[in-house]
Amino acid sequence: MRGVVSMVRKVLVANRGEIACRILRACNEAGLPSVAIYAENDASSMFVELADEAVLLTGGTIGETYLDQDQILAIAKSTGADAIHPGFGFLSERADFARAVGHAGLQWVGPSPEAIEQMGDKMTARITMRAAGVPVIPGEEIEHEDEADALAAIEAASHRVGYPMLLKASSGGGGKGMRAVHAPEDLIESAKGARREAIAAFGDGRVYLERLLTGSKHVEIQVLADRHGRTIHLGERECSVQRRHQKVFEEAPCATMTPELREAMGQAAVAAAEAVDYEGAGTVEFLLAPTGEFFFLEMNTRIQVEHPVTELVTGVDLVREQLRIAAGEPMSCGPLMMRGHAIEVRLYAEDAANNFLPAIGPLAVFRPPEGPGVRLDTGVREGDEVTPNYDPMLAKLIVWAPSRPEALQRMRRALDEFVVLGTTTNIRFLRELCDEPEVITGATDTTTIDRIWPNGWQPTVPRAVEDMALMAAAVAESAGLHRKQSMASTGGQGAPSPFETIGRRFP
Amino acid sequence: MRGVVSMVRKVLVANRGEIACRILRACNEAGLPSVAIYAENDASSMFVELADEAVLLTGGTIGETYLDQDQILAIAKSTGADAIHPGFGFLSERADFARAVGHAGLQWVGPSPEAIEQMGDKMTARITMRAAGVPVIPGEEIEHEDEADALAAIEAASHRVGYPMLLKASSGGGGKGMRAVHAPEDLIESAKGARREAIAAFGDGRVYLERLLTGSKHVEIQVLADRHGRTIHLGERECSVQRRHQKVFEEAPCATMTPELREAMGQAAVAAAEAVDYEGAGTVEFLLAPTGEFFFLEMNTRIQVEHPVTELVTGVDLVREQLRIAAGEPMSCGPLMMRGHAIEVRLYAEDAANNFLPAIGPLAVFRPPEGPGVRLDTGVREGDEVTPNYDPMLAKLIVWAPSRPEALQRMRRALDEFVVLGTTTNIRFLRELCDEPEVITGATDTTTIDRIWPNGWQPTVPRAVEDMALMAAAVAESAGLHRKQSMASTGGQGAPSPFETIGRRFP
Amino acid sequence: MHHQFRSPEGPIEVTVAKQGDEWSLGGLSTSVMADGRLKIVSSDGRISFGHVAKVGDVWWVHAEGHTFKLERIEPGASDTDDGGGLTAPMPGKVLDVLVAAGEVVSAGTTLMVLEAMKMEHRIVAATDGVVMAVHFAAGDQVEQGVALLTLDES
Amino acid sequence: MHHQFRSPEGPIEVTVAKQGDEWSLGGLSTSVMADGRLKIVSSDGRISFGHVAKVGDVWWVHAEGHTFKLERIEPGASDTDDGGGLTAPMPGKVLDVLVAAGEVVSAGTTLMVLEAMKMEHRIVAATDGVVMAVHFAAGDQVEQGVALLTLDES
Repeated sequence: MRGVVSMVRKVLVANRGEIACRILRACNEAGLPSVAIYAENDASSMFVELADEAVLLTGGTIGETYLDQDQILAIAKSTGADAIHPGFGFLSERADFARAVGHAGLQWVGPSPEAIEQMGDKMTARITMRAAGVPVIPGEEIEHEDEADALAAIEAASHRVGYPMLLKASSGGGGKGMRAVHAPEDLIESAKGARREAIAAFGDGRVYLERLLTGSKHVEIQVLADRHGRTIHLGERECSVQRRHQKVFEEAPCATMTPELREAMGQAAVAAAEAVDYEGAGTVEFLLAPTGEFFFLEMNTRIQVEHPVTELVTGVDLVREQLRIAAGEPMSCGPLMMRGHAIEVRLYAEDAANNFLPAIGPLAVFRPPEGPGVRLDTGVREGDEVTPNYDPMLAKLIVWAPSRPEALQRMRRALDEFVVLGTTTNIRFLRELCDEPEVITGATDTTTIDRIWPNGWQPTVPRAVEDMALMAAAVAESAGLHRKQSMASTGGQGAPSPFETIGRRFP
Repeated sequence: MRGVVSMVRKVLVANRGEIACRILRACNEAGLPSVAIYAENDASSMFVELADEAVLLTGGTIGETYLDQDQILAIAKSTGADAIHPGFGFLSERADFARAVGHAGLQWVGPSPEAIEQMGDKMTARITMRAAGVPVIPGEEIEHEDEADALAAIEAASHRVGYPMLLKASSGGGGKGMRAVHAPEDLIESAKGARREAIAAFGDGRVYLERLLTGSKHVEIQVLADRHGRTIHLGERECSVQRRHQKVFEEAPCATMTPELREAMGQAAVAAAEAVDYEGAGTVEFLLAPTGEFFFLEMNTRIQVEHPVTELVTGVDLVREQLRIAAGEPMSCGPLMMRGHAIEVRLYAEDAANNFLPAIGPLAVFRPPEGPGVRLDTGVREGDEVTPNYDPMLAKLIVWAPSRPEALQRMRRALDEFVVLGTTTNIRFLRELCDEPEVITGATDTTTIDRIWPNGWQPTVPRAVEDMALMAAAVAESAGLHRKQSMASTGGQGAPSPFETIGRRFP
Repeated sequence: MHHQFRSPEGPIEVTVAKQGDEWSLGGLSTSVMADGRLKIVSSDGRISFGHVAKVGDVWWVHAEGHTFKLERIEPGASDTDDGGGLTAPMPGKVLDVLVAAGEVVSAGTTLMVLEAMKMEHRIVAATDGVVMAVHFAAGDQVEQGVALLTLDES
Repeated sequence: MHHQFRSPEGPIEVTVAKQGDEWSLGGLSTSVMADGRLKIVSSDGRISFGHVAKVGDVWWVHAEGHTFKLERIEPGASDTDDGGGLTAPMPGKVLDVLVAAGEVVSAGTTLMVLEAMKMEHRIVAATDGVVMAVHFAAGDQVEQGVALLTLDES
């Protein structure tokens, strides 16, 4: 046990959208009163309604609202909240905020500021992991801040690491400050570029070298640690299928996993968490090479977008456990008991046929699929407006079934039934993904999407369905369905005219 | 293996409403084309849309439509369906129909006609079970058809069975032809009454005597048996909470179950199934006495309304397994692996405050709850009309959570969020049930509802909420929301005026 | 605005006041949301969301997990903003016409009697005025919302 | 009825015929359901359900797991059943009025030009006729659906 048991009596959720809804519902079920904070443009968002109290943030930009630490702490104080759940994104991996929360006498739902810092700096994390016996990708850290010193050190290290290699920013994330280098003649140019990007994005030009492991899977281990000395893993998720470094298709278990490998990766993840005295829910990301070797990539010190697939196969309610752990209680879950197969796809408001460009518009129709084994985590409803203000993720569609083929089949049915009109989404892209041989066999790796659609994805539309659609539009126009719709939509007061948003695109 | 493996290529679902939706979705996910049959008054029902083909039944009454064996077999023939799934209710326990299906060269999704017959006649079932070593409630079967002989035999048997006792019709079910007898002087009168009711309802006056076991739980075991020699049980469901002999609150596992008792009851259920050479999904119902003794009640030779709670705790898709087994495949499930706790409540269109009188009306608003761990099995949508033609069950709301208290809390939240306007439902009754001490501790038995509300249930409404409702109505009227709604509702074509149904009641 | 609803304990009168987009009643204030739901704020700042739907004369209301059926007692045309148009509150049959065009009537005068759902409904003048036109005769079937008579307010 | 939609390969013309409650096009027949969805029956008897929503000029259609955006090419007031009423297809500003009351025009004549969403929309006479009234002048803002001109069909 680490110190006294804290109690949590009221939780402020410092986030918005789907994950705020997820956390607020968990608070409700845990019997904890909740406080939502919201920006002006979120006044009619669903998460605001799910909270027991909701407080308007002053300010127009994200920096002035969801990232304004002082304002959020002041609201926690004025509402009497004694814990802050940061969700993911926004302030969730900001050690300074976690520290400020503690200084204000509030409970942070997550690990210590020190753990966030140790994992947030990628070079520190690599060194810490190596010391803890966790395998890291062969490579070298370059601590030099000075450009000339750094470039010389990179050149020297490159001979030991070998080609192809990756240059990565120590403060990086999401692909920023990252370069793949395939030949010595490109090294210095790439190193300069990576450093330039890293300095611009993070104010920190330090980079490190990693051998580039091609054909690898992205496999991550969910961990949970409480203050009662227990750190466990909850098996893996595979999230290899990514577009532009963003996960779109996630599953548990990994199709090629063996019990022995799971145990080894699980033990490594637990060692990683224990090395930083971790508390709460976290994810240790690994690259799993075709050889069966695995290497530490990074640790996400927060709840993850794809946590539901783990919940469905393990039966553990991760957000509920986060709340328990933050309150100083022991986690409630027993021995790991994985069952069946779960798949999550991320529904984005984006044009998959046009380089995944974000889209905006009204959700004139938003009709999720139904039936057993289907879970939808969302923060939107029919009638809402998709705006360029925030991340374009509309929902996470998650299915569970006893086996992987059945789960994939259930996902196909669910995607076919999902109707979203008024805003372009990636639903059809996800649906066609389910029919790709690599996805069917589970032989996916991080380059899958680029390999299947090297020139970008285009939908395959049967002529007969196209005819149906044309007829539907012609009949709808002839029957005056738009006039009936607009009557219905004026039923509410102040509903914005859907017209204003047609065809506009973000960015 | 029993004989050759049959193949199933197309399934006719001989049912309607929520269970038809459940089965049609399972067919879709199994890659099996499906055929729905529907009566005229079901033309716009949801299940009709979920089928690949839908055929209109001629005829006005239930007997002329969903119970018309010849017509259903003719539709199977004309559509090329080679299997018939009967769901529950309707023809699902009609041995003559199962036999006719076989004679027509079609596959019946369920056990053999002989198994249905052996379990359908309750006296035969008792005798068969006793022979198989399955404990039955102490009592005696009276085979006499003649009134005088029967009454004499009942009188003689009553001394051996002892008071209090139950008289039950051998062909009975659902409380018909059943009498509780507490003293010898009431015996003959009750026996005459039970026989009269049984003759009227089933054309068969045979009754049997059972000792009345007060304070018992209704606990049933789900079994599955395939043609490859495997018969397994999937643990228990407790369905003690009943109103007027109808289950309203069902859960798995039973709160007071022990692993040893589960194993003993499971083995008894497997023995019961094997005694009649059972195939497919079935349920063996037991009374579980406070002493820990359990007694066979009856076997339901079909899928059961409350099957989802077993699906959620065991991870087995029962309807999918039914289809596999009917196709001659081995069942796909591995060893029993129960996890967490599931609760189902049955949402009825009924006035719980008025002796559970069925209600009808439009589903002007039908907004089910959302969030993780919530499953809704339904056959209706907003805008549908609840009519007196069929069973008033609107939906089954099922929740799963890692523990029983968490499941109960999730059910409370889900019921609070469930909005149904335009038709009276039992939602509030179910919600208040969740707060009853017996339900919270799991100390429920079959008399729980009658004991808690001996004079019938009445809602407890806080004054502040009543004020809100009055204000809401006044504001809605003042703001003219009804005019806006009626514009919206005339948006569709041929939508019936909701007015016609106001205040009418069925029967 | 003033409304009457039927309750098991007899009619309840409710008067709500409007200021801007907000209605108030005692410590409660309510606004109508874009999707037709009502946002109800209690005096302690607690927010509830009410769902409403009108079926016939009955307002169905869902609030805080409770569902209510509140039958509105139709005041004829009183308190409506329709001016002199007196409209049928529901589909039904005209049982009796008690006035003729040109007649001077005072507020509260019963002008017409309708039958619907086996109940009688009186159409009552909301103001003093002159009957300009009578659009239906006894025995006529009328649809919900049609103008029954035209009254020129004096 | 005849409609034009924009497609990547150029405009597509679609003409649907109506008999009773049913529309037909080639082997497809379609009816409008009570909830606003479309029931589409193929020549082989297969039934699909289409969801539709119009946002601005664009019909969004979902059928068989595919979603389509079909921008309708506005034919002015042609083919409408509104009689002589020529209405604004969307909110916008009147850029130009090309006719005056009393003027005789023939089918196809551009009567007015609107600007909305930085695009110009021409209001075209569907039939020969006489302009009875012009309700807006250049520079006026108009709401969607308001009558712009009245045309007496000849």
